[in-house]
Amino acid sequence: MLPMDHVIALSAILFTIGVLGVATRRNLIVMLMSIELMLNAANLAFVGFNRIWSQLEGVPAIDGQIFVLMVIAVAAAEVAVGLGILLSMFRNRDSVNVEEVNLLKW
Amino acid sequence: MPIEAIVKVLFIFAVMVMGLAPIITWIERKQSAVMQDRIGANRADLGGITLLGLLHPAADVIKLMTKEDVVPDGANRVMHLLSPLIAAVPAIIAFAVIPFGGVYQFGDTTLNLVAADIDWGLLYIFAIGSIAAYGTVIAGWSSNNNWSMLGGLRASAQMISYEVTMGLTVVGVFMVFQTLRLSDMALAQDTSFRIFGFLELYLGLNWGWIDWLRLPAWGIFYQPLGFLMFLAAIMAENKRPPFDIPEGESEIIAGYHLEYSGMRFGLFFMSEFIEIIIIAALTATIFLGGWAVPLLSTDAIIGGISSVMGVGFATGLCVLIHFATFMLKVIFMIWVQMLLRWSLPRFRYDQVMNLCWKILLPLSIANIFATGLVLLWVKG
Amino acid sequence: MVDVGTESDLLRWIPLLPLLVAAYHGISIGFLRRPTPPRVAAVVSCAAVLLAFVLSCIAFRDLLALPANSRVLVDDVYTWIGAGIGSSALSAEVSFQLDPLSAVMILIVTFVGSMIHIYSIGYMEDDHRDDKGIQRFFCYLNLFTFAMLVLVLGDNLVLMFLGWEGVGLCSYLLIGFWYSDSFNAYCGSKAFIVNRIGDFGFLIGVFLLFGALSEIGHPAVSFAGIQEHFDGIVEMTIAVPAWMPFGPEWRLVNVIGLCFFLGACGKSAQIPLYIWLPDAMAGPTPVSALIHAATMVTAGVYMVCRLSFLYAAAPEASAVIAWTGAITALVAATIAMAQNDIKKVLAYSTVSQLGYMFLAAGCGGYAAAIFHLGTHAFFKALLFLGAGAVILAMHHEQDMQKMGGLWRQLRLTRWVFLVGVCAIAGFPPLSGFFSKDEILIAARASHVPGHNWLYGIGLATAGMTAFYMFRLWYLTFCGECRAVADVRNHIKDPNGFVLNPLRVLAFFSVFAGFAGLPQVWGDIISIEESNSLANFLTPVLAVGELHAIEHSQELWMASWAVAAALAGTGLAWLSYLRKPRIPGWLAANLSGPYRALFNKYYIDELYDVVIVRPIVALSDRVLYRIVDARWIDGIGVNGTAHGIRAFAANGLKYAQSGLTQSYVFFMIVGAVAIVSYLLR
Amino acid sequence: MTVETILFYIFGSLAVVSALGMVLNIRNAVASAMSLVVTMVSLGAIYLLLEAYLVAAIQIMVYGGAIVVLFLFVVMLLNLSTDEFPPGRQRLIKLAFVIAGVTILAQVLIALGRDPLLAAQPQTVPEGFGGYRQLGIALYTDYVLLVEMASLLLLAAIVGALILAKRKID
Repeated sequence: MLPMDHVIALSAILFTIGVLGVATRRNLIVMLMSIELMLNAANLAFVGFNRIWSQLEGVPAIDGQIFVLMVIAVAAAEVAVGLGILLSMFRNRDSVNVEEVNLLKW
Repeated sequence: MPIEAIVKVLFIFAVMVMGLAPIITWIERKQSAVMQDRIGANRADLGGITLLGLLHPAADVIKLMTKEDVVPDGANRVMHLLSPLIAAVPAIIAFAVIPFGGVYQFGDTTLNLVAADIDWGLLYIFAIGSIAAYGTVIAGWSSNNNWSMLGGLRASAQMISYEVTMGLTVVGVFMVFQTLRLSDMALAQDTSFRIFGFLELYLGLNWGWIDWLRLPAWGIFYQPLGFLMFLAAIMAENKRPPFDIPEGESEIIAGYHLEYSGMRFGLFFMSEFIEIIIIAALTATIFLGGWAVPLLSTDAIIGGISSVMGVGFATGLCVLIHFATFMLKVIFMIWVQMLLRWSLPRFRYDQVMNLCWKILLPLSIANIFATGLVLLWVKG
Repeated sequence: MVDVGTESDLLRWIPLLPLLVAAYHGISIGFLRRPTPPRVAAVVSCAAVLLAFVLSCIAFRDLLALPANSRVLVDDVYTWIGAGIGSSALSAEVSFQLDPLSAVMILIVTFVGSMIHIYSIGYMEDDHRDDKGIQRFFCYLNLFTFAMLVLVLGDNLVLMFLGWEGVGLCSYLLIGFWYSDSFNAYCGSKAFIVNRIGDFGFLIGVFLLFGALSEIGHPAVSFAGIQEHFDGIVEMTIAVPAWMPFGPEWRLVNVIGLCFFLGACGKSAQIPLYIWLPDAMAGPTPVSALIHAATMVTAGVYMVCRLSFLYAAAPEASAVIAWTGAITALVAATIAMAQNDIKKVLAYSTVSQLGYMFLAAGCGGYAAAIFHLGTHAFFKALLFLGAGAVILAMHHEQDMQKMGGLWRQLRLTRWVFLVGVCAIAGFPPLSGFFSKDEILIAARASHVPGHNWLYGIGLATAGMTAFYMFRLWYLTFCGECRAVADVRNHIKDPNGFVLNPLRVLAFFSVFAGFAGLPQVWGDIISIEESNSLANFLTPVLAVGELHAIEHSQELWMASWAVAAALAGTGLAWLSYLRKPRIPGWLAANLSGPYRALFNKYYIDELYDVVIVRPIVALSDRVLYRIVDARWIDGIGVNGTAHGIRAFAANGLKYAQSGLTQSYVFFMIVGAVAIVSYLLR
Repeated sequence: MTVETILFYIFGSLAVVSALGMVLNIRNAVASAMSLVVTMVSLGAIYLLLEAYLVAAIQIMVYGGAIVVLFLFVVMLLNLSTDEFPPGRQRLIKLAFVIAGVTILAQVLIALGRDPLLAAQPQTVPEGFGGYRQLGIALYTDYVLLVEMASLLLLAAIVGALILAKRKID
């Protein structure tokens, strides 16, 4: 029997790492990876809470896992589009440094 | 019961990995020789004894073991050393869910010939197989060699594509057998169905011979199209000819394992052969009835023998028979793969991709829909 | 719920058929832009209405099959509006109810309606003002039929209001049918706006009634429900400022009744809201016949009779109704005497006849009102259609000064027209005689203050009616033809589509009266229960208590009415046939009264000065130029936009640094803030 | 301290370490991707420990088998062995980031410490908690709309990725 609070704590830690990755890395690919990491942390929290509340007032609940599946689908879509953007950006700028993509400003 | 598990694991290693895989190398050589009208491997001898060249695998092992293990300049050392393991390990642990036999009762102890009889066995195999992709990709990237890089790229593209298709092609089988547990699939195929049963079902004719014309209830008879597509997809997943574009000797020398030598190359080599066995075992289990003897159900066997001798002996014999049947089927599937590998030329890259995305994928989806319709029609 | 009556799925089809056809027309000319051939479209519409008539007959038969005290057919289709819970729950069903009252109404509506549809085929034939005109016309006609049927069949006030608005809309559309002429469009909008005033009253009435009923815990909009719980609100009063007459407390039922009557005034063209009806003559003549004579304008009367239980409990409101009706009848009749436009004359006579009906209703003679409604529907439709025939023959010339002497050419029209004139003038034994007689008796017998005066006004109006109708007939058909030559040479009876409905309507104008033969005459020719209409209607109509009037007196009153009619006729004969100089002489010497009559007492001008101009000025100068343009647009809309633009341009834009990670940073800061708030 | 718990701590620490490796490794994108794979797989293992079998399998198949391979594919396609960006001028900003992130983390952890619900854990999960049957039935009955939306989203993503990645639309 796992210590659930530690599971949630783990997801929090992973999420924070992902946030820091998005925030500090300038390599667009790694930023995307960090976003994936955040999504995974959320998934872990989903499953953990679903496990905790799997017998909420007696009814077996699996909604958390359903949401995990949905999140995974969304993540797949997001990666496909994100990498497509990244490719075209690399084609135009010959770099994946986000700081070089700053035309859209005042 | 860890003991039982350990026994099973050891058995798998002994028979499947250490035993069968080397033999397959020999089989391949012999078959290619036969198909090319040569004599084939027969030179390695031990004091004049060649055993039809059966000593060659041993010689190979010795050679690979004793070769120098080269890591090219500028390569990413860790990855370079790691990737053969990433390639080989998944192939081996995939055996965990393959049922070598059914579930048998010896008195009050039950014998289940599956290492890990998990409910989602097929998913497990897919997951493992998807991990196996990294071996080649990383190998291709970490070798710091353009040919390897190209090989890795090709491998990654090909394996991603064919994973999707491979998953979709067997959905029809899930729908037929209503399970993902491989042992259940095999058990479900341990019966037979009447070829012309529909005459009685839908036309109400009950002629005597209808009961006698039977087929084993194998997946291949329920899902012929699924069988072909699955075979194609999973062979492409294995990157052997005719799908060996990641290696593609004539184009990119040896592809992703260009920079490997010694036992690391041997690991790639072995992983391919182990995957052949996995493919054979998987197709045998899903489509060819696994350990089931055609038209002869377990109860029939045990009953028949136990009428002569004791039940315990009968069951033991049944275990052997089933295991033999399973291995026969596996060998047969291995032979089929060899046949294909030596008959067909290598596809072009775009052809492989077209086959995956433009033929197999739509066909498998159509297959799913057709299966669903038929199931609705039959089961109401 | 009181006894809901017998289920019958037939009813819903009666309104639905015309609606479907109307929808078909609308789609084919509106969306598909592929008009059906005019003849086909016309035939389809007529078929729909005729079928509706047949269904009505069947439903009527089913109704008669039921025992007399429970003659109700209901058809509950679906819940239209469901709102609120408990003691204020509003549940407006789309459900139709056929009781004797609505049965009479739908018979009249569908029958006269189908006659007029057929007539329209012939009348609109030569209308080439636009290509899809005919189909548009029939689309509106069917839509009107649908709305009218919903109005009379609906079993609750909300559904009735739907039909009420629907007929208003169709009347607007049809008055302005030839919209290319801006005057017609103006008349249409005038009718619509004046009707809106009435509808306002109607709505207030509905709200008051519903509010009162939900106060006693029985929210209901269906007539049955209202009638069931009505006793609970009879005694209610509402406080009004002390300076108002009859203050400081008014009986609620009176207020409600007056509100509804305001609605009736608008729809049925009573003082003070009658001014739209004469202008409504701008529409095609069949429209004037169907909407502005036979059916729609009687909706108010129908509504008052439908709520008769309410008015029976509100004597003051009834008195107001009676007096309004009487005065309207008199005023309209006087105006009608001086008009020269043939349709204007008929229009004012319609107003005056409607006044009659309200007089009857106000006096508690609801059956008489409905009776007159029916007969009036027949002969007024007949008169309008005859006028239409004349107009056709005269090539769309409506001025009676340019007619005359049509006796020789219009060989059929002259007779049917004469029948109509006699019927409205009230010569026995034509239908108008009996119904008008009933009304006069009701006025005489009622308890309304000054009921004898009412009777006198009614009698005088009867005389005037005879006068102006015969004036019209003489001017049109007798004497010398005053038309220009080329018109004069091709005057002839129109085609069969026009004539056959006239024949049918003439027949009914003659004999419809016997449906409600007063018991007096019944006794004379020894028929038991001769007044079948009144007996038929008794279960649904309340009866105001009346003086007993013995039969001899009734006969005397009848003869007085006939005498008045004869006098009017004689006067008309004298002044327009015998001595045609008299009218001119009168107009010259009593020019003041004459011009007043001729110009309809300058009512329109009065309204224009008193109401229209101030409102227009207010809306234009204040509401539009200041409130809308300056405040709402200037400050509200553009001000916001400018402000935000300035703010964004000078401050906000720097937030968009173009550096992805600064955005991320702000996101994180926001997340931290939110999380720390949640976990505080 | 059961076996499961021990395994959980092993895989959890593995996930954390590899995640940190992914974020902090500024020399080598492929290494980042590989450490991401390790995170994914160890998360899959943790799902197994949580008895969410289907989710675990899907996790490994999709993330491990498809998404990260895609990352690798792109990295190798662009041949970004290392990213030598000019040294960032925002040391302070990064510091702020770290502070902010750690603040969130601290807050969440504190909240966890406070939460009584997490202490009360069901010792057993209902029948077929993570099985594919229940999830599949739920997906195609209660959540069918969700599934349709997801499929539409994926279709849109396919088209979008195609448009973006093609050099010129022909």
